[in-house]
Amino acid sequence: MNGIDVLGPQISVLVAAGVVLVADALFPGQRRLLPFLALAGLLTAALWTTSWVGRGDYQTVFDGTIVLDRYAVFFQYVFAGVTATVILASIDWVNREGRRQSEYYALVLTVCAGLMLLAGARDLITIFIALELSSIPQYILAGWGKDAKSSEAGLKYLLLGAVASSLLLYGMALLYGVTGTTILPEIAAAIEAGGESYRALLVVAMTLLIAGFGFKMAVVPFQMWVPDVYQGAPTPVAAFLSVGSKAAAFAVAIRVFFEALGADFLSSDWSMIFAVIAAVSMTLGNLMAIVQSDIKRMLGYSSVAQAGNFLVGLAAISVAGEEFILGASGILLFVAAYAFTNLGAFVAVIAISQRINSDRIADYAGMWKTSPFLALGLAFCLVSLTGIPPTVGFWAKLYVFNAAVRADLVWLVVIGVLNSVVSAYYYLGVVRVMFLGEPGTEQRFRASPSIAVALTATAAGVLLFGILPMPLMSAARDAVEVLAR
Amino acid sequence: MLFLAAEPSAALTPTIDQAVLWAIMGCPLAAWGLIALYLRKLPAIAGYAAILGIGAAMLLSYVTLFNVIDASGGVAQYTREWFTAGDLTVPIGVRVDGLTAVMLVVVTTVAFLVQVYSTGYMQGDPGYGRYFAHMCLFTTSMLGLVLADNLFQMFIFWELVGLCSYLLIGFWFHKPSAAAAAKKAFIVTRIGDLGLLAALLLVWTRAGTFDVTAIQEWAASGEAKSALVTLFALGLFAGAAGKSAQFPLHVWLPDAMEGPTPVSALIHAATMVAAGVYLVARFFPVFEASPDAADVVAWVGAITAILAATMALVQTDLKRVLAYSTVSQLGYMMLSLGALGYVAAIFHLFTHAFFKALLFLGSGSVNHATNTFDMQKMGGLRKHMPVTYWTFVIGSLSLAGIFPLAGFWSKDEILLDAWRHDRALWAIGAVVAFMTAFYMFRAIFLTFHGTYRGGEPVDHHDPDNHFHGDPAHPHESPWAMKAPLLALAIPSIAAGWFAYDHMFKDFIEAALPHEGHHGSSFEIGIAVSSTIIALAGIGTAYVIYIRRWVDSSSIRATFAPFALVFERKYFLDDLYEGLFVRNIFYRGWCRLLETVDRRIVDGVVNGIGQVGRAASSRLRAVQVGEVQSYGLGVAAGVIIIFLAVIVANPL
Amino acid sequence: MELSALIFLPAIAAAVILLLPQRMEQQAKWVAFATAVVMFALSIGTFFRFDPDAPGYQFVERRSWVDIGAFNLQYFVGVDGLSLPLVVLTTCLTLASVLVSFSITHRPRAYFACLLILASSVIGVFVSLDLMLFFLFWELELFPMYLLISIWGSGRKEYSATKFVLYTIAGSAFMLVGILVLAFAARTFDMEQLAAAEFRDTLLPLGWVFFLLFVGFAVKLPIVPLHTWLPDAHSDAPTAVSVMLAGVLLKMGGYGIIRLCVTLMPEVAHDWDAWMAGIGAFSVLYGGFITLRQTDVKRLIAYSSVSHMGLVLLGIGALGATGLTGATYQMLAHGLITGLMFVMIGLMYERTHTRDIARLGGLARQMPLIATGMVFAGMASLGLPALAGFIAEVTVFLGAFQQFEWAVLAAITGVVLSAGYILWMLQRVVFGPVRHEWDGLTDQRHWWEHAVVAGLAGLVILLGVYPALLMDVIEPAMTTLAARLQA
Amino acid sequence: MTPGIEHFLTVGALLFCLGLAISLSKRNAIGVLMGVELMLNAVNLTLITFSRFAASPNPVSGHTFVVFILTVAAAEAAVALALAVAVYRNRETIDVDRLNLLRS
Amino acid sequence: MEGFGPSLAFWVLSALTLIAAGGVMVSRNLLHAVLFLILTFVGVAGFFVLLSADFIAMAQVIIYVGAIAVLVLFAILLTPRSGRDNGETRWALPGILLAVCLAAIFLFVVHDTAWDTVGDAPAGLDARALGTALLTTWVVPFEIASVLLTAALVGAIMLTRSPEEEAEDALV
Repeated sequence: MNGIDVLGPQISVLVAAGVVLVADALFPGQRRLLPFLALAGLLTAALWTTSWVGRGDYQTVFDGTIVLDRYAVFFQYVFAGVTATVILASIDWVNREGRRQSEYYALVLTVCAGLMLLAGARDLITIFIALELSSIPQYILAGWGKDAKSSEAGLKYLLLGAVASSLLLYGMALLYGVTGTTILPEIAAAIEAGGESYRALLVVAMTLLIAGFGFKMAVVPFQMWVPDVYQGAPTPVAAFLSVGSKAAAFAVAIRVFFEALGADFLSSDWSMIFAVIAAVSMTLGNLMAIVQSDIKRMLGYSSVAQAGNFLVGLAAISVAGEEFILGASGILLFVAAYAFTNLGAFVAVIAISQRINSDRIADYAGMWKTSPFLALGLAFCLVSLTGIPPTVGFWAKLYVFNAAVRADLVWLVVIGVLNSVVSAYYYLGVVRVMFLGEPGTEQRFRASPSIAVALTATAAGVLLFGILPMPLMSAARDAVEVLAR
Repeated sequence: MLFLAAEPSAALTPTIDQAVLWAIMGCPLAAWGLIALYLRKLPAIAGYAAILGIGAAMLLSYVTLFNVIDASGGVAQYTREWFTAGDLTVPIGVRVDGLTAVMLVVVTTVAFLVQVYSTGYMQGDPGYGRYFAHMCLFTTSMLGLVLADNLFQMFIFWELVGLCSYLLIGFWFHKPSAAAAAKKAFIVTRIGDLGLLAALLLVWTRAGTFDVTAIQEWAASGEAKSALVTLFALGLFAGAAGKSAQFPLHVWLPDAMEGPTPVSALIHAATMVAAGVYLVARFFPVFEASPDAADVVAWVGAITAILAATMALVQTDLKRVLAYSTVSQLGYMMLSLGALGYVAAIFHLFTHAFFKALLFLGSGSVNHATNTFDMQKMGGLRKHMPVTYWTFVIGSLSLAGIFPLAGFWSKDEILLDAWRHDRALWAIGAVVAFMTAFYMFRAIFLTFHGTYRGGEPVDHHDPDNHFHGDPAHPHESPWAMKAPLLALAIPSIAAGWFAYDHMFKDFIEAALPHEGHHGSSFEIGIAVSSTIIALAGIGTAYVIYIRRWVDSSSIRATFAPFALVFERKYFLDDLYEGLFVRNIFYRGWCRLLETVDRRIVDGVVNGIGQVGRAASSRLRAVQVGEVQSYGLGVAAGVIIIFLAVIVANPL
Repeated sequence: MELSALIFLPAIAAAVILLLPQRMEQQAKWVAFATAVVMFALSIGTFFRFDPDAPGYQFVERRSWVDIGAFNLQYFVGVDGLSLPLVVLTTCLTLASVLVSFSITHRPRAYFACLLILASSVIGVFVSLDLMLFFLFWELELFPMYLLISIWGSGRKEYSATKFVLYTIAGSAFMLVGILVLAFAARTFDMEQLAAAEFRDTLLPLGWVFFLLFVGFAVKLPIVPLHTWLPDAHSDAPTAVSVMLAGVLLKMGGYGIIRLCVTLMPEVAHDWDAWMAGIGAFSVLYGGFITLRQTDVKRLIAYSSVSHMGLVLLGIGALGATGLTGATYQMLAHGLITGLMFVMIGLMYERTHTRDIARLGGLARQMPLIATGMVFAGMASLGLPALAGFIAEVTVFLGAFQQFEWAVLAAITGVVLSAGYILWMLQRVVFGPVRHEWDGLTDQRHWWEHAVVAGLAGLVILLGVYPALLMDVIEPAMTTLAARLQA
Repeated sequence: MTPGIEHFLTVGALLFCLGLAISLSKRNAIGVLMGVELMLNAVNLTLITFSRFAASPNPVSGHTFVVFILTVAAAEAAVALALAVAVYRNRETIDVDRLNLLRS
Repeated sequence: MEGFGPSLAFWVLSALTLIAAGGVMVSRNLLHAVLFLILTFVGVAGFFVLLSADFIAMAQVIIYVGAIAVLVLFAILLTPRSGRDNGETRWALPGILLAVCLAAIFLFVVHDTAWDTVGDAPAGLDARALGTALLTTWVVPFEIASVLLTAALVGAIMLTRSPEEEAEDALV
């Protein structure tokens, strides 16, 4: 199997990005077709990914820097789906904004390619470059809006992101210094061979890696950019940030921490760190979300809290074997669930906010009367975020907590479930406003077709996998089983 | 049943079919169902349906009585399982013996006559149908109570009669006083019922049965500890005291007079209030086995008798005189039971039912003419209402215990038992007998003698008033009312003529597991003395109210403190309702708990929410919007994590 | 199939209702009515085909649902003598709720859909034999309840709805931890296997697990001091929801304690039996005292529910066949009685638009039928013999008296308290002088009103005079359980 | 004294922390960016040191890493400056402590 | 790394680099800071030479000094009215303290670790080896880097377009 085949999805996405740019230049009159070109690229990527499913499940290429396994496949599907949804949700906004559209879609596709590459990266250099490939266009996209808030969000995001990636790099450099290699399994082997004498250095490196990835995951104390950037960035971009880069950070964190830093004397440390960070993230995120009046800020804090839930899984994977499989597949399940749920919520927010020109929760009053479809979709996604059945969020939380119980992290589960109560308060608060408040205007409105498709798809996913979670769970489990070997 | 097999002396068993016994309950129940479902709006038929149903029950009761007499008072019992829950098996069944048969006859007879009376008395009331429905339900419950063969079933009907009492006291629910009285009656009797319920629990847990015979046997056999039996007995008596209005739970009965007068006659004079006496009599061997409990019964009875009698002395309301008299007489019966005068108590219950019902119906008849019960507004009714007058006098003489009327015989037996048991009890009984004679004749003289003082004018603006007629010109009641008065006068005179020693006594005693001398025969000394005492009471009344040798108001003035205490019912109502229930309990304890519930239990929860919001607002201050502070967080995070790892897991 | 039909039929009907076109909005009630009737018939049929003496669960359906390594869930439903009567109760009260909601005109489609989904989830809770399935249905009930209270309620409805949801989620949060720990120890979520499992080396001491589960159920039951959501939820909920809430949702708590806490952890239950009985008795008294102070009719009945549900815990605490049977019977009886009570209050409220006792009075004159119904319900509620509540109360007392004399003696004084508050309420609402304010109001008159009142009252009487009908079904299951407890 | 690996690493660490201090304390966005560039330089220095001194099967990977870091740094700088210009256009300042439209 | 020459070079370069970096920190004028920055870059390039990484040193000079520093200068010039002030924010002190702490940690671990070192520069660290590595093992990152630069370029252009240009877009 050659490299082109392995990287086919990423290449097709990047090609689509190029095609979008060129098509815009060549056929300026056909702009409304651009998003569909982008979607076609994503579809190609997904199909390409599918073509592997039947074939072998574990290939390394480029001297082990990139791996093709079911883990990568899982995330590539997730990223393709997320990007497609974001593109669908962006169409209205991009049309309204009036800026050149091709660049927007091209950048979104570039981010997607970076995320997809991250899923298969198994080498520190590749991880770094893929991370930057997904980050730098995101900085641009966050500042894409014409208003001061958007630029401010972009600049803040970039400056902090640069600091965080510097820390990450320093950690990687130290890791390289101790082990003399950048390839994850080789790092693990080197650490096994005598790394315990370098423990201090390894702990520093590990801490810096946690900081770097933690920034992308948006967990306490690396989360402070989140609400500002979510609020300032264009809403479709915020949606992308909230799901895409978070998922990628977890994808790569599982690989790095389990494959490279899985030695016992390290894993006990990082699993405890993750557990504590998880508890703090959930608690602080939820507490701060309570008083937010801006829905995007609220979703920002809620994403911090949700990242805490992901981390519960990460804290549970320190031991190889069934614990690892449960914890890691829990994260994957959570990633997928969160992708459906949070994207759904954001799609609805995009549609509503554009219509009412406000992000204030109070202005969502009576949405049930003015736009039942959007209100219902948003409410349903919020219920899923709370973790109430029959939604996929319920299963994700359950699965992750189950994994944590098996990893003897009962205290963390207790904190987690109590945090669900707090989260119910503010999620349902939005539902309450939408369903019970009196609308400012009686005029009904409908979502545009693209929004409707995006929302229907995500909500259907939330419901379908809420009732039959099995396919998603087995996919997640299959994906992580290759790592456990 | 088991016991019967072991006791060949009671070989004779009534042959009465159990279908008959069930039918006794079933007839009034059917009438109730019919009225409740279909006849509420057809008053004319409703009354007849009730009469028919209860009449049928009455006939069957007499059949049963004669059947039991044929069997010399043996016991017949038909039991089946009602439901089981684990170890608990609750039976349902009927039991008939001498005691049951007598009670059946009393209940059905009085009930029947009262129904007849009611067709006249309740004429025109908007709740006519409802009235008869409740009455039928009451009769059913009372019969069920009497027929029950086990304590559990007894408890059920015990509560049901309480319900009917509640509904009938509150029959004129639009009167706040009636609604309040109904509630009071229910709650006060329920307090007593707690004791009964506790006794029920106790006996099932310790004796493992509810069956009457088995419990009698259990208590008598001595296999249980005497303290246990005493507890059980006291529990039973607490229930009995509530129902039979014994001190200190007697306060509901006078208020219960808010109900229609026939109700008072049936429920609050003849039957339900006697149920307590019946209950104690039913479990008489238990009290025999526990002298302490028996003493409690005797003394509570005595205290009740005298307290009620003193209060009756000062009433100006005719019905209340009768009510206190009822309480007093019930105390008398309890006294008798406590003094181990089982037969005497039942005998008095039997006679009392007739003459007290007669008196109540008579007072109703008076009310029918005058629109009031206030004796100060009556007087001289003898001329206008001769039938009522004469029957009332018969009832009063019987109550006072004048030879040869019914009351004489039964009261005499009680005094005899008391004399033999404890002279102090006899002395109290004698005083009460004097007072009884006095207040009854005071009532007669005030009501029927002298000149008519005009009655209570009809308030035509009150839509709930259905009085027809003219209080200024009283007239005799219709036949529907007169006939029951006359009918009841017969047993009031003659009920005592059953040859006490040879017939009633053996018959009633056969209901107990062990033969014995529960009660005694006639003794001339007691009889003469009690008659003299009663006559003295009548004479005193005559002297004060007819001859007016002494002015009644000056007597009152002389004994003002006593009179005040009597009139204020020994301040018990004020104590219970005013001080205890209203202030200490309701405004004190409950309010305290409610405050705790709202402020603390709920407050903590709301407080947690507020703390959360407050914490949230504080935390918000951290997020100042300046990118450097966020960077600081990142850097600080790195340092903290590193230090934490090093501290937790040193190098 | 019966049980699955009972779960999914209402869910499907809810979907159908939601899909009704706008112009057929008012027909939603007929769909809901038909569904409720079919459900009721189905459950009755199941009830009579149930063999009480056969061991184990009946009408079992078991198929694998989620099977991922150690995370192994089944769709596993079945009934025994404990759950079947509760299922029948649920369908019965669902029918009642639908009927009393016939006059709803505000967004009827969403309303009836919520109501049916609620019924579906509650039935799911009662028939689930897989812990996860149980938990899923337990959580599922929240959302329709939230909407029902917050949209169609009155007063501080949003506060009450949120409070209800938060309390329940907080309780179920504890429960979830307990479930996961238990399931990990036994390596299964299957209740049958769990019941047979011996728990050694659990992650938490088993006593803590018991406590975690217990807290979850105690919130629902509700047990003092976790009860303060109930008065708020009740007083602001629409009639039908009050009926469902008091009638069946509270029972989920008692059911859970018996099915999970007691059945799965008998040794711990033995350690805590005195506490359960004590707390139960305390709830009875505490609820009774506070009920006496209430001036809002619905709050009054809500607090009385606290008092009555204390009896359930008292019966469970006895850990004997009699006590457990009594507790179950009490749940059923209370469901019907309080359901009827809320129906009556709802009918009254629909006409007078006030629940303030001070403003009411003398209604027996203007609304004799409603008044009769209220008096009946009140009498049933205070435990009048020949009605269902009495049998239940006495059985509980008898079951618990052997071990916990003082708890029972304390609890029976609750009988007087209940007489106090019920009669006080009746005296002020139904009796007393006529208030001309209410002169123009009509009495109960629609067929559905008659049907609900007569039906529920009939059942209350039936269960009061023929307790064997249900006792014979409940008792074998409880005897089996008690035998396990004694072992 | 002969400089060994520790010496080079020390310089790298100090440079890194200086860069961090600058990026945490400077008001001007471009000043912050300079701090970041210093940090990246420190990382580069560290990597090259390791390539030179550490016993490694594949010492060239350190150099490779540095090449990519240089590239990314350039891209990042370009975007950062573009964003700074965009912010300036809206706000007429690039002082980050005055960028506080977004706050709770 | 034996001998006096390299040692001297090390110490001189260290002094130059760190002092220059300190200059970036303390400069009040942004333009002075840029000059110090360039000096630091040059110092680091010197280190690279000292560490036998000639190609990297060259790249450092070209990219950092030639590209990034110039970019920074442009940016400064493009934002005329924002001032040339390179002052500190109110968070400066805690920031510097944290950096000092971090430095302490880094120095501690650097000196605590018993490094397993080689004396001489390992073989195969020349530009050829680097080129081979870039075009075989790390060809994907290499290609991606170009994409990344393109994307950054596109983004930078879009972000800095003037409102007039935007208006033109809208017409098309």
